[in-house]
Amino acid sequence: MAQQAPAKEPTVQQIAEQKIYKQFGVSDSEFELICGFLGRQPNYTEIGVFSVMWSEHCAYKNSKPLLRRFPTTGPRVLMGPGEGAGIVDIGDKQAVVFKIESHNHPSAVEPYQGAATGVGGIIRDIFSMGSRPIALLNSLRFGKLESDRVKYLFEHVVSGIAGYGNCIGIPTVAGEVMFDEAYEGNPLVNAMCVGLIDHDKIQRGVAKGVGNPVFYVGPATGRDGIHGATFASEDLTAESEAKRSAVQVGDPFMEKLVMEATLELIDSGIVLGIQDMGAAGLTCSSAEMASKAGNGMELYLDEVPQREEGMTAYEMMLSESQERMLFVTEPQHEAQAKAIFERWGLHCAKVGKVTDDGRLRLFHKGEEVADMPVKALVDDCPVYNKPSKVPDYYLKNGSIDTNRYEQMLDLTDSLKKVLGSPSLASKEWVYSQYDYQVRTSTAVVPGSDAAVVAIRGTRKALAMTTDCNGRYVYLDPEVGGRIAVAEAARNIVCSGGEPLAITDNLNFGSPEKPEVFWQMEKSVDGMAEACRFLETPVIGGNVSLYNENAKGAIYPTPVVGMVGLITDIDHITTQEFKAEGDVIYLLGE
Amino acid sequence: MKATVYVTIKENVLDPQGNAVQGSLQTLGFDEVAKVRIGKYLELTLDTTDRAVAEERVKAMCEKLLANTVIEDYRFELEG
Amino acid sequence: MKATVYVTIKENVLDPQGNAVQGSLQTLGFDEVAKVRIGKYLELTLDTTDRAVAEERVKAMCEKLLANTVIEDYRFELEG
Amino acid sequence: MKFAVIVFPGSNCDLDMYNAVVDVLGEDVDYVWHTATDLSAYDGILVPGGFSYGDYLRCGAIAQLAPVMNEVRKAAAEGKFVLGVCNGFQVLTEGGLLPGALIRNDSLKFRCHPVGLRVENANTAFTRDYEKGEVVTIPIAHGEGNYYCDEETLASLKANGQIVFTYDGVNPNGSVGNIAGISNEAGNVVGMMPHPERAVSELLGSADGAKMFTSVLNAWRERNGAASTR
Ligand SMILES: Nc1ncnc2c1ncn2[C@@H]1O[C@H](COP(=O)(O)OP(=O)(O)O)[C@@H](O)[C@H]1O
Repeated sequence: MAQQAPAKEPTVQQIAEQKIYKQFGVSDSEFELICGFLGRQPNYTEIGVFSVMWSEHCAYKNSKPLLRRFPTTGPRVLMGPGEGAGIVDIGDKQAVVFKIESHNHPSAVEPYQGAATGVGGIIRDIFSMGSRPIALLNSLRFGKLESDRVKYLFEHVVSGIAGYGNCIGIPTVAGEVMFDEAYEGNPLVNAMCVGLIDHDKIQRGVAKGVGNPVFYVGPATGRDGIHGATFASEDLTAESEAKRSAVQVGDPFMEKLVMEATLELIDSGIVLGIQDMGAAGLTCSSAEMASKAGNGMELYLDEVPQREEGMTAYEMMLSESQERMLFVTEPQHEAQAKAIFERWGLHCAKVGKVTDDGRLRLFHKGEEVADMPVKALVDDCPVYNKPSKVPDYYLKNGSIDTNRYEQMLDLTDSLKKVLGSPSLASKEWVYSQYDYQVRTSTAVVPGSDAAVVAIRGTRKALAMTTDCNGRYVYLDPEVGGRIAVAEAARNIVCSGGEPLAITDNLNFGSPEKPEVFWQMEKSVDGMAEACRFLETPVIGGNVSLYNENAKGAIYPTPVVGMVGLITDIDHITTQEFKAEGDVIYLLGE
Repeated sequence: MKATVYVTIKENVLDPQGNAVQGSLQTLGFDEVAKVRIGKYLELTLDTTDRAVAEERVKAMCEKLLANTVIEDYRFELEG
Repeated sequence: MKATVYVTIKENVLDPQGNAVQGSLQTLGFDEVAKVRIGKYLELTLDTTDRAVAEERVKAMCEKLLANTVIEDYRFELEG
Repeated sequence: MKFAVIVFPGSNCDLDMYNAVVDVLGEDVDYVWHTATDLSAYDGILVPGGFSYGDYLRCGAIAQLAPVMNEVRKAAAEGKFVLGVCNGFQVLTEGGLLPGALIRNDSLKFRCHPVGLRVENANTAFTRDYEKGEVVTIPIAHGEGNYYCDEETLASLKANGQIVFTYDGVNPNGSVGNIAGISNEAGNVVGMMPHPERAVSELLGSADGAKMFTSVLNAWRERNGAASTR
């Protein structure tokens, strides 16, 4: 065991004594647990790996108890939450794969790249299942469209989404944009991808077969986006600090190549397991793949393609360089796999091996630099039941007599005001920057209720939408949660589709605040109830917490992404009035 | 007065464009090209004669608009 | 050896990006900016030591790929 | 008639172009890789849209250096029918098969929406099934579709009838003379920014692009003495 850390990294003793782990977001009790699992104190690489595996993003330690409240099964569900994306049967041995994911914090720092890499990440989740991505959606929230900063964020987020989706050639067909003070300084950028797959092509992220080689494909690893939690030790120079925070830059061209090659590889039938490198890249993908197979994994970090010189094990494991994948195949298929990638101009490197010892072991420069139990990394992160408290504003609002307000008489003026508000005005400025027609299957383009994408070779089509009104959820999380699901379902139904299932993105403030946790709880309850009622299970999703600005938390914003099945393209309906003299009905109360 | 501004991508930030161009040059047989980084080059014509003022103003332009300092570095020259 | 290549848009070709930047600078209060032209700035790291050869090779790279002479001019400097 | 759809790394309308040939004409069509060195089997060559090589440096700049482009040049010189759409148009101008260049849209934004196109020349192999002056609806989807050429070139384009399509109504990108598509002098090579392959059925919002495909089939049949379908 190499206890000798490279010059600038804190030693095992320093990490423990100076409680350096706290800067990684690891609590004292969690550190104790980690020491217990290891049977010793962790070194710098190990604490880095644990901290990301035990982060909210990977372990859902604050939200797991809530996510369990969602219905996740149904007669059509082929794969629920847990893999890269959920899968729903649509008949004829075909299935639809979809998931939503947030990139809120990166977009607040660098809106173009933040949004672009958000799109890139969710696309990888879809094609790593073996599925062909056919559509993109998004859900955006910004502060009031008045300050220069908000305008800058809005403009650059939209062009980042456009830049990535247009280049890779997946149509961006729907979405929503709202502006409200509550999101000032903390924009929400949620991206959703929908894919199509044949049942027999479905892949999982598993490291199957002891002794099998593990391959890395995609561009070289750099020091991009290492560790959101900034590390401020005296041992680090300002220069190395600057390196650490290097922003991830997306390369949609590269992703297009990786996508085509990956789908071809999967088609060839030689893949045993495959996963994309998302947040905490190599760490998360290797540990999760090993865990799902009940195996272990060894990684030889010298073999990892590197973009920068002198990268440490810690940096390689935590890098969030984009457009990378990890896969396992049998040794005799190595040449075939390499040939596929070479045809696409991509390098594929053998970086590890599946083992039977249930451990993740890392080797670098001739030494073992980390040795951790996979199960501890993936399954043993403590789960917290945070305290919850009804917020004062909610109690106060409850006593307001809404009948007290005068009736609105000047309807014309009110209507003008409503129509003129940026949140309700036409979003053409946004969607005309998206290529919503590439792949020539978009039957209903942006501008109607839900987008509709036809499935070539069949009469079927898929309707899709993203919806959430954060203000409703703020005023009453439970009702607001129900409304979010119901609105999505209405959009699907109005387009001629039968709602199939949802993916959700829970965007909230800090769960440490009991009032925020209460909002989470209640809105999940509301969504779960609506999902049960509408028979649209939750097949996947994402949680983004700590969305706060100087004034406090954002509105609770559990975005719903829903997909519906249109059994015959003749059933497609669109929003606009069709002909003079047609009768208009109002449904509902 | 004329200001020439150079905006380059920070050393550790990925430059996909530079990589693609390098790859293409190599395919064309320009094997000696070990690395390509692509930046922007801006020529500004300024209605000023005061160099010190211009210096300060151009710096402000770079910070505010011309460079994205999260991922880019800049430098500039004044002339005339 | 290092080559620095400057690719600029020809004088008579419209530069929409330059115009937009000028407009934005004016909106930001930089009224002294009379004109903006935007070009590219490429840094090539070359595994060569022979200056004369490099000169010729970089010229070829520019003609073949780095500049489109229908709309752009180029020049370059060698260093090291 | 046999078609080739050229595929560069980063092409993404190759599928759309392929499907359009199948759906509109039902003729033979193959994807042909950028490294191919023989196009002799093909009568029509379609250079599709997308972001070849990420559109890095300049749109089409890297793609035009691909080995297959020598074959496309050869085929064009032999009088075979060549159509470049969007990125394909950019590749053809960068590669010198068509005059001029495509620069950033004047709005500096990517624009995706249907446009009205006026058929200026209904005599090319790709437009013979349209009427001259006819206005059709075909979508655009591009960030750099602003056609530029110098005055001299523009004058010769006009004189030779090489302007094939112009934008009817608002010009979406600032192109010289509202140009949306041009041909070479011989009329067998056409490049255009709008996407006819995205307008081949009512399900997609317009079928006005289908005639581009029937035109070239008819031109080929006429040249080869087969009966025209028109
Ligand atoms: N960020 C976005 N990306 C793509 N399409 C969008 C986006 N925002 C809005 N749209 C599209 O604009 C249309 C109107 O959106 P919106 O005003 O939210 O109406 P609604 O929620 O009633 O459908 C919809 O078709 C929607 O898909």
